[in-house]
Amino acid sequence: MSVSSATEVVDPVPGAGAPHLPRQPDLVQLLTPEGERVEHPDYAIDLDDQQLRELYRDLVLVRRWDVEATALQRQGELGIWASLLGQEAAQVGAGRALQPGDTAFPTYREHGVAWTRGVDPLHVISLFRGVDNGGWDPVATGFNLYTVVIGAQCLHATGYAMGVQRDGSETAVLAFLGDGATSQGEVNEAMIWAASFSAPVVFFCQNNQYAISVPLERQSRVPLYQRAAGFGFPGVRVDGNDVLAVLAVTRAALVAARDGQGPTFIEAFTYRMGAHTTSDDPTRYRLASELEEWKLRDPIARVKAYLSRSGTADQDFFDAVEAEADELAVRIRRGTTEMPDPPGTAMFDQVYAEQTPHLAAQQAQFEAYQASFGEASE
Amino acid sequence: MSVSSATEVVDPVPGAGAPHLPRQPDLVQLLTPEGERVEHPDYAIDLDDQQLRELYRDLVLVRRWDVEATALQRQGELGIWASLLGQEAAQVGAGRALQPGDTAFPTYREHGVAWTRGVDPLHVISLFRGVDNGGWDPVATGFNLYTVVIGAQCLHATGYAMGVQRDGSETAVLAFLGDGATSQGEVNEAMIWAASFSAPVVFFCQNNQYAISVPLERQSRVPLYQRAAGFGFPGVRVDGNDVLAVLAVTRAALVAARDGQGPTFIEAFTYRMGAHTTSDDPTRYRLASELEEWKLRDPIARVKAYLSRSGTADQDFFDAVEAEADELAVRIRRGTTEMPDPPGTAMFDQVYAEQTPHLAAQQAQFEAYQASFGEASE
Amino acid sequence: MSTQTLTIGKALNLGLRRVMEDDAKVMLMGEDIGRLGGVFRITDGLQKDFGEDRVVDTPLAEAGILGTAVGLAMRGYRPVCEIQFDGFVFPAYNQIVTQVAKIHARSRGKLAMPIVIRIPFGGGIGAVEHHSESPEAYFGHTPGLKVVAVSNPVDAYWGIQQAIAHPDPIVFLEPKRRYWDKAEVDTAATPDPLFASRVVRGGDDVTVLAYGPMVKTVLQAAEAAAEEGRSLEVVDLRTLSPLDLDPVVESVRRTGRCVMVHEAPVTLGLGAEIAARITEECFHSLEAPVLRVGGYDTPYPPSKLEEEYLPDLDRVLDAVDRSLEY
Amino acid sequence: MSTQTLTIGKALNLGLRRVMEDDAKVMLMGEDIGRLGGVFRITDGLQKDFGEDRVVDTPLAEAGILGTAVGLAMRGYRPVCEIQFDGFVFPAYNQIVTQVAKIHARSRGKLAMPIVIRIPFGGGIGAVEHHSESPEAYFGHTPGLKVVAVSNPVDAYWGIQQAIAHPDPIVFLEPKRRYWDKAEVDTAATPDPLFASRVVRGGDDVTVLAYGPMVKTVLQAAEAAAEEGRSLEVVDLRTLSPLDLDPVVESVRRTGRCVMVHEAPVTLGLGAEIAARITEECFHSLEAPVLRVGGYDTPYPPSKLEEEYLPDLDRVLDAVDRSLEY
Ligand SMILES: Cc1ncc(C[n+]2csc(CCOP(=O)(O)OP(=O)(O)O)c2C)c(N)n1
Ligand SMILES: Cc1ncc(C[n+]2csc(CCOP(=O)(O)OP(=O)(O)O)c2C)c(N)n1
Ligand SMILES: [Mg+2]
Ligand SMILES: [Mg+2]
Repeated sequence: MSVSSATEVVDPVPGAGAPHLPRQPDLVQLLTPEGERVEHPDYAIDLDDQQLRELYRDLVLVRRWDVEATALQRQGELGIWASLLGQEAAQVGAGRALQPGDTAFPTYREHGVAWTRGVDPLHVISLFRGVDNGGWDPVATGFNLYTVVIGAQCLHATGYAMGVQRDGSETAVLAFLGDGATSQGEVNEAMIWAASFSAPVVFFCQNNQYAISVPLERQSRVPLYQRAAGFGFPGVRVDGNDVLAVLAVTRAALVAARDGQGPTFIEAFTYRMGAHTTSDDPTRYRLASELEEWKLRDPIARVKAYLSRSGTADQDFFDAVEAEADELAVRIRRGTTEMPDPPGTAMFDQVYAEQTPHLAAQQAQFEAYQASFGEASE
Repeated sequence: MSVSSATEVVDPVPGAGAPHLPRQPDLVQLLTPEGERVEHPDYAIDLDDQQLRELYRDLVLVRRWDVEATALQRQGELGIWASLLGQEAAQVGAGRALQPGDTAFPTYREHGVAWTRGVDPLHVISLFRGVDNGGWDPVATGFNLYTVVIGAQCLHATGYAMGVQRDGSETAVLAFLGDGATSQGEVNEAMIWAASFSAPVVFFCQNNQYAISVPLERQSRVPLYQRAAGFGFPGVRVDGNDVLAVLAVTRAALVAARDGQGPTFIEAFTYRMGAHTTSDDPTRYRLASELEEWKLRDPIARVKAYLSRSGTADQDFFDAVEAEADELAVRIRRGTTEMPDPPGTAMFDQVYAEQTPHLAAQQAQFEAYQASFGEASE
Repeated sequence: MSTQTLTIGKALNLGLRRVMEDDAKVMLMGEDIGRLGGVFRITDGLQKDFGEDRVVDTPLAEAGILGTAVGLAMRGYRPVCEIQFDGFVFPAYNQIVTQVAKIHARSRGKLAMPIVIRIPFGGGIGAVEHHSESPEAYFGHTPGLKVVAVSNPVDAYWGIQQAIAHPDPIVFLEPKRRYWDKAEVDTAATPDPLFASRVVRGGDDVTVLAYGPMVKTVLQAAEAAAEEGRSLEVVDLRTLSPLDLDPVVESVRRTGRCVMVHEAPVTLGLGAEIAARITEECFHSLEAPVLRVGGYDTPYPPSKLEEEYLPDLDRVLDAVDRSLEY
Repeated sequence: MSTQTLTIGKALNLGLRRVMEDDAKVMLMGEDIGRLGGVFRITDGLQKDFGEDRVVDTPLAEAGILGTAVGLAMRGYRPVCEIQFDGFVFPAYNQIVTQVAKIHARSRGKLAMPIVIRIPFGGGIGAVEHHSESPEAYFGHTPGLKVVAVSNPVDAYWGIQQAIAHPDPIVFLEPKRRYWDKAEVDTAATPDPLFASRVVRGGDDVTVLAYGPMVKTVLQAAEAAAEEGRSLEVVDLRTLSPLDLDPVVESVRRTGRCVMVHEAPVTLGLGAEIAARITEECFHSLEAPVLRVGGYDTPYPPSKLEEEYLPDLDRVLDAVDRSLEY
């Protein structure tokens, strides 16, 4: 299995003014939108029934979490929520390709990856509730905290991979980014560094077609996976709504990275079926028909169809997953509404590993000031 | 004539871990190091004798200027000097490809381009003497001021080209950068923007093999011209020591830009024969033998050989150019040593187009303070 | 009648529209400012009316926005750059500090840089990390830039037009949590100058200074203080670089006391400069040191803590009390 | 004997060597720091002895240097990043301000950021644009960072080791024009703490504060003043964030007068914060306002003007005189 992109000379990309660009190859796909299993010359995958059912379960539970969080935001329980709706397969596929010792560097939308790393959904929700900046342990989970500044985590992932390399560890690093992020200078620097140091990092770009309202065409006039070739490493485009293909392609790239073959860029071609965040109104910039089209490529429906048709799972299984999802939703709802506010001192106590006298004094003033209200009202 | 890079599937670049990278095509060359005129399938050039002689004259005068400036620095007349030694053909070829309405955005080393734009050498020297940040008029000359912060000018050039586009002007923009600069995020952003807006800008990269002491391999493991394909526009590699090839390739790219075909990336393969600047000691990081090899590809010697052999120029011509160079050197020397220091108020008076009361007050204080010494010593 | 009730957001939108009608060289650039009209809708409808060449949805790269704006300015355009949120201006920092701020000086005046950098700034909207920053001191410490902050719809309407017409680069700070505050705006009036502070409430006991979102907070504090018989003079600084301290000096010489309020971390915030200058200019009149109320010297906290982080009416009054106790 | 005469540059080089010997997790990263040994030769010989994996010549990208350093720190390394010149730190500004400074807080202490950012800073070497900047206030205003500036070989030798051993991110400012200044360094001594200011000359009339390159200038001024019968107390601040003002407060309460000197533009420079804090803490002792001597509020000028731009002995004495005239 090789991680590579064949480049052939074809007609110019319309309007690009570049006569000889590599052809956009077909997406790597292993499961069609209709749920039909297909083969790809470069990417095989061999999962047993149990593994297939677990992928389905991941997809469903992650979507339910997302739906619940969106509802909680609507009800004022969260400040904002960044929905992964439609990107479940990209995230679960990528996340399940990781080995325990690997490390992932997410953006702010990788709840599905968080799930595969065993991060408690409530630890993600606490960020969007404004309690903290993410409650999970990035070291124990191998899942870095969310990074809100677009693209900054790509350099962190690359540096971390340089450390992995120096440690002689046979693990790999998976950096997440969006299509919009590919325009940031820092993201391009990350690719340059990864290439120069042949760092064991895989760049996993969820091309969900939009950066908030801005369509992909503003970020690049050629398919994004082609960017990598310019930096001297392979790029590959995968159907991001096909969990099997994503798993296979990401696995291959991670294997190559662990094996000392350096970075790969994966473009997971997908679609953000919801709003950018709960603050966004996508009707201002995209047509309903587009969404309808993508619904036909739903990442969960096709797995369900395949599981049913192939007899890998029956209705009892689907019902059980549904029930589990209901429980998860309840747990998330209860956990959210019962989540305590942080104490005011939380502002001060972890700014530094070694607190400064100045900040300690400020904290003392703050506490005295807060206490003065207590006294006043007593 | 097309500005393009053929991409073929070949063996991997050694150590790159990328099995299918486009082949590094031969350099575009029209004049061999031995001074033999050769043809290239994509790039023709047709210059009359007069034009050929003028190119030679440019090369010689620019080198003499550079040698003189280096000497002036050694004698303490300049703070520092960034020598173009060895890069004369890349700069003269690129500069002479420009049309009068075009605009160039240099780094800090493009004295040869400055020359072609009619910039007075003393206006460049005043920067290195510490009198100002470049004394020429960037608007009148179509030659922007030098930019010291690596790569920052590439975005300026792209923005300027977007303006050209909006003005409906059929002119083009030429952005200069070094091999090291290709690693800067901002440079990559410039290419992304240029592609997205199909801006009439040509990126002219002098790959002189080093960024101070750091060899190209640290910036990229594939040839730099390939970077462009990742952004969706053509890249081409030209023999940067061949003034004819540089002129032909740059012309073609500028024609394409003026013609609405968007950006091109040109990698001029050359060598910095001197130190990075007069503060640098290249013996710490490169072997003398490397320099010797490149001396055989000297950009001036090959033109002279061609002119002689083809009978385009005779000894009288060469002598006349030599005499002109001597005169230029004298003018530069005299102009430098006689260059007046700026008045102290020059710090204040152009910080803003509309001076602030605060800074005006500071200036007044400064003047009063300075005057107090005058009084004291009177 | 030329008077309408406008929010700050709408006032900015109208101001932008007006200046775009008047000057074909004005261009807007930023992320999502086109079809979406910006995440705060400040540019709503402008792309539709002025076209994609003048209202440019950019790639997602702030250095790119500012760097290409520099080139456009060199070509004679007047770019107005929107930074989506305060916390995302830093990728553009190199272009702002080493290029935008210096090019006029570098070229000895041959190249003008009439660039406006619009930044919705400050906290109080319950946002996640990087959406509530107050980066004004970084710009105030940078020679070559000018910095203004608006606090109300009238200044928003006129200020954006004045800033765009101005020949120097201006960081234009918009108090995002006040975008929805309303006031009457007379669009036919003669505006106050852009680079002038303004006494917004007269008083005798303590001079309290603020800008942007804190002006409202301080006015509320002044109201509350009045009920307790304390008379605060409130100055809206409006221009942060250059500072316009004449009205402040006049005021402090009268009151003998000064409190400076901003959201930014107190250390090396605008309050530091104000304290230094006011102390120098009013040394013999001061009955108390200039006191500063600001954000704590911590990263902006998660939103559940922002009420405690941000200066509020009580903290302003507390500082006023402390000043009066000297 | 453990005492040697060292320049600041060589002291840094030895300090780096010592800490690299002691801690295999220490890595140096920067442009030209390997074979060349850095443009100021601070890392001379270290790549040869510690290898390319620990002394990394990076691609030419400052955001890349800091951003990968963050990842390396997360992996347990202690990256020491060299920024070649002060003026080139700005491409890394986003990583420094939004990531390096915040990650400890963001992770509630689960991720340490023991990164040292070495910056040769300040002017006086006759360089071209962007090679003479004093960006310390930008970092001092950023919660989560610590900032120190060394002024002499002893502090250079120990300070760099202490900074690398420290668990928080530190901007480590090296006075580039003093790199060649020499002093005796006892490499077996017990160093002073990193985050402490130091009285470097006792005196009674005026307290004069400085850091980095200006310490020498101020000491020369004190010498000159002494000849005219004026006794200046000189404090080397050493730590700029957090500030250590206790010795300053003690001193100013005694002298009643304070002058702060730095190269950075005076507006919103460190002097502003010092003035605000000292005035607050010494209000009743001050006989004159804290006076500031700094760079003018202009871009750093072409080198032919830097002598006039930079504070020198005369300007310090002028401020001392003005302080005494109050
Ligand atoms: C440096 C920076 N600039 C701007 C923003 C505001 N912003 C948040 S998400 C976003 C769009 C991101 O698009 P993409 O990378 O495609 O990821 P997606 O949200 O689609 O997953 C923008 C502009 C930001 N967070 N960081
Ligand atoms: C942002 C930035 N970082 C570092 C430097 C210091 N510096 C000056 S020239 C240079 C190397 C540039 O190499 P390259 O781009 O190949 O251009 P060349 O000097 O070879 O012409 C460096 C690192 C700088 N000027 N700007
Ligand atoms: Mg997207
Ligand atoms: Mg080079």
